[in-house]
Amino acid sequence: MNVEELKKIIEAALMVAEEPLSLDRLEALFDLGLGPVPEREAIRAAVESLQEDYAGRGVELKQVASGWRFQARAEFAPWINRLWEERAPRYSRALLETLAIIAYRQPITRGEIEDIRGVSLAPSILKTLTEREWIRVAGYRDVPGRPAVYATTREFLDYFNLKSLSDLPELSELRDIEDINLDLFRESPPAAGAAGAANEAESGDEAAPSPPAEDDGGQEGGAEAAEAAK
Amino acid sequence: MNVEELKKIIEAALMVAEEPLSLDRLEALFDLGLGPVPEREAIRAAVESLQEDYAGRGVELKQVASGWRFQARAEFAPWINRLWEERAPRYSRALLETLAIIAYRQPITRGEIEDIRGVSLAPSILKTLTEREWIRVAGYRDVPGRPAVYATTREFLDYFNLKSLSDLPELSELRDIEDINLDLFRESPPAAGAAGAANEAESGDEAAPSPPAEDDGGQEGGAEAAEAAK
Amino acid sequence: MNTGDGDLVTATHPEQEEMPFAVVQGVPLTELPKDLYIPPDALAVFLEETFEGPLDLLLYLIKRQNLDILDIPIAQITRQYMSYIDLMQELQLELAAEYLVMAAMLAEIKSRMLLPRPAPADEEEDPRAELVRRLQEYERYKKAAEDLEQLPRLERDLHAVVVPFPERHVSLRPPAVTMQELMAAFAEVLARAELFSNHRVRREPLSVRERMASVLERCRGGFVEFTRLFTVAEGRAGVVVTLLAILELLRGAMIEMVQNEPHGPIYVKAVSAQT
Repeated sequence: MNVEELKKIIEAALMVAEEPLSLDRLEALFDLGLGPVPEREAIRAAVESLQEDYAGRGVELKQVASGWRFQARAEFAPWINRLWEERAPRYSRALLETLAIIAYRQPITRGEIEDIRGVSLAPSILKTLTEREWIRVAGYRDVPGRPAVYATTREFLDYFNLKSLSDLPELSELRDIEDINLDLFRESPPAAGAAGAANEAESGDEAAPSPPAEDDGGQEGGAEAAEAAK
Repeated sequence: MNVEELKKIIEAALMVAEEPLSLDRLEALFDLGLGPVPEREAIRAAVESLQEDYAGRGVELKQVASGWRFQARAEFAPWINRLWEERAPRYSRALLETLAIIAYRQPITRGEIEDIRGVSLAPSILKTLTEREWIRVAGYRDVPGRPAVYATTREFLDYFNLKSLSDLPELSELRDIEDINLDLFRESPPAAGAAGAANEAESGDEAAPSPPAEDDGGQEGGAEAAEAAK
Repeated sequence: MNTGDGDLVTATHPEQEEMPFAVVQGVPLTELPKDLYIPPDALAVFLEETFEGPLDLLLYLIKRQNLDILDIPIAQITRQYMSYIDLMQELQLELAAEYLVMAAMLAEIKSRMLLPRPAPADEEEDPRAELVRRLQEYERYKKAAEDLEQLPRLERDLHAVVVPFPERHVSLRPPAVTMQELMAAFAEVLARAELFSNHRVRREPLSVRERMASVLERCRGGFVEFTRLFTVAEGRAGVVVTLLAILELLRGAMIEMVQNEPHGPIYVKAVSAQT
């Protein structure tokens, strides 16, 4: 089988398949007992060559967690979505927050999710996430009650167009309250400006020590103390 | 919207739609209220241009009664259909025993197999083993009824990765296995082989059809017909 | 120039004057916040749907005033928080218990901060530390959820290509078998037949069995000269094995032998179904 033929079969298979195909599954297609199976590298090369072929077209060949899939480009969604009467499902903030916490903190128990969000979790949320196959029970924690721990699935990554968890947007940094070097009980705390601190949070830097030049701390400290005294 | 963009949107829509799209439906996609809707002729030209683009590829753009649709080329059926291949249920213990008896005691008649196993043999077993090309009728015994005698094939050796029958484990090894593992096997028969089985299925399927040099086909065919007729 | 965080003298900070939530020091909040002046029914929906819990509400209060989360003016925030709680109760919204727990926590922090100042060397932790940690922790996942919402995803932004395949059919792949399974099966047969205990059946060298099969195969097509069944290159042992195989086949009536004249060539032929 020559390279062109190999490419065509892979192209057809990827387009026909209802789910992304891994290199393993592509390789298995050729295991017909009719002759030598193509090298894995040849299959990989064919996939990559296809990816280039489709670079400027209406659909693209994308690698997600469970393999490769052809998909219509996101930029054409406004037109494509007119094919369907129904709108894509929308998800509540509560559901998305829960999903995000599981994605970044897995494996995690329901109680830990509730601790982070500060509210109890409606049972329907974990149910919906499980039914969508975005999360699954990954095990049980060996503490009293043996609570289930949840983790995300490959389907979750596939759905959000991701190859692995490390492709998730970066989580913002936590800053330590000590970092602002503010002693609650000191007369003149070095002032770390609110705006500056916010910027630092954006860039994820360690909060820098406050500039020594700024010297309006005294007044602030006083105000703070006055407020605290109320 | 330029011609290229129009083509890409139509390409994406045809690729993701669940059914063929007519020119009417394609036209409706552009009715977003964001600008002029492309001329019908422009849409038709885009479709025809796409059809040419895909002339030599793994999928083709075809016009059917209700419109246009992409479909994978029929010539790739042998590969594509493996996407949906289902694994047949595991072989029965009776079948494996029969195969083992034939392997170690060949050439052997059906009656002799039944004597050893102490039960009569379901006809489907020899049929399945023959269809799998692991056994064949090697000849006939010149006793009343002229029963067929069975032997294993080269495909059998290939599948089990044996160079010749003398590579079969010795019966003395079998006794050890019996002593040590028999109970184990009884408890969970496939457990020992489960992982290995998958591996062998991979390599085993490369078993080539019998070399054409073996030209006893005519007689064998006749013999099998005779066997089947009984 | 930066404004000091945690400063309650709001009048000195221009950006805080723009904030609808600016609270003048010492004046208790008795009115509804200005930016919430909307019909009560709509307000109910707004409150229910806007805040995902007490942490979310606190974050909202902090962000509205551009305050640094690390240095929140606890008395001010507590007051504002309580005004929301009152409002929600007034509107008879079903208030999750967590909101009240948070109110208690804020009050507790506030009271700790009123305690007399310890000695400067004292390394006492800021009473707000735990709250700040929780707020930040929640905030980062709130942000992560927003990022997640922005990711292109199937159904909404992306659509998987699925083209039909007219020749589609489902085939069955035969099951795999391992040598271990085969041997286990045979071991069971042997055990059942009590072959080992009685020694009724002599175990034969496999090579004879194998040779039987190959001899049988070679003489299927018709008569083969006896001597041609032997391969001299195999040496004495090979020849003996072949002979044993032929004898065994003869005994089993699977081959027939003919000799047309004394001392003439012997021909061997497999017994076939026909004749």
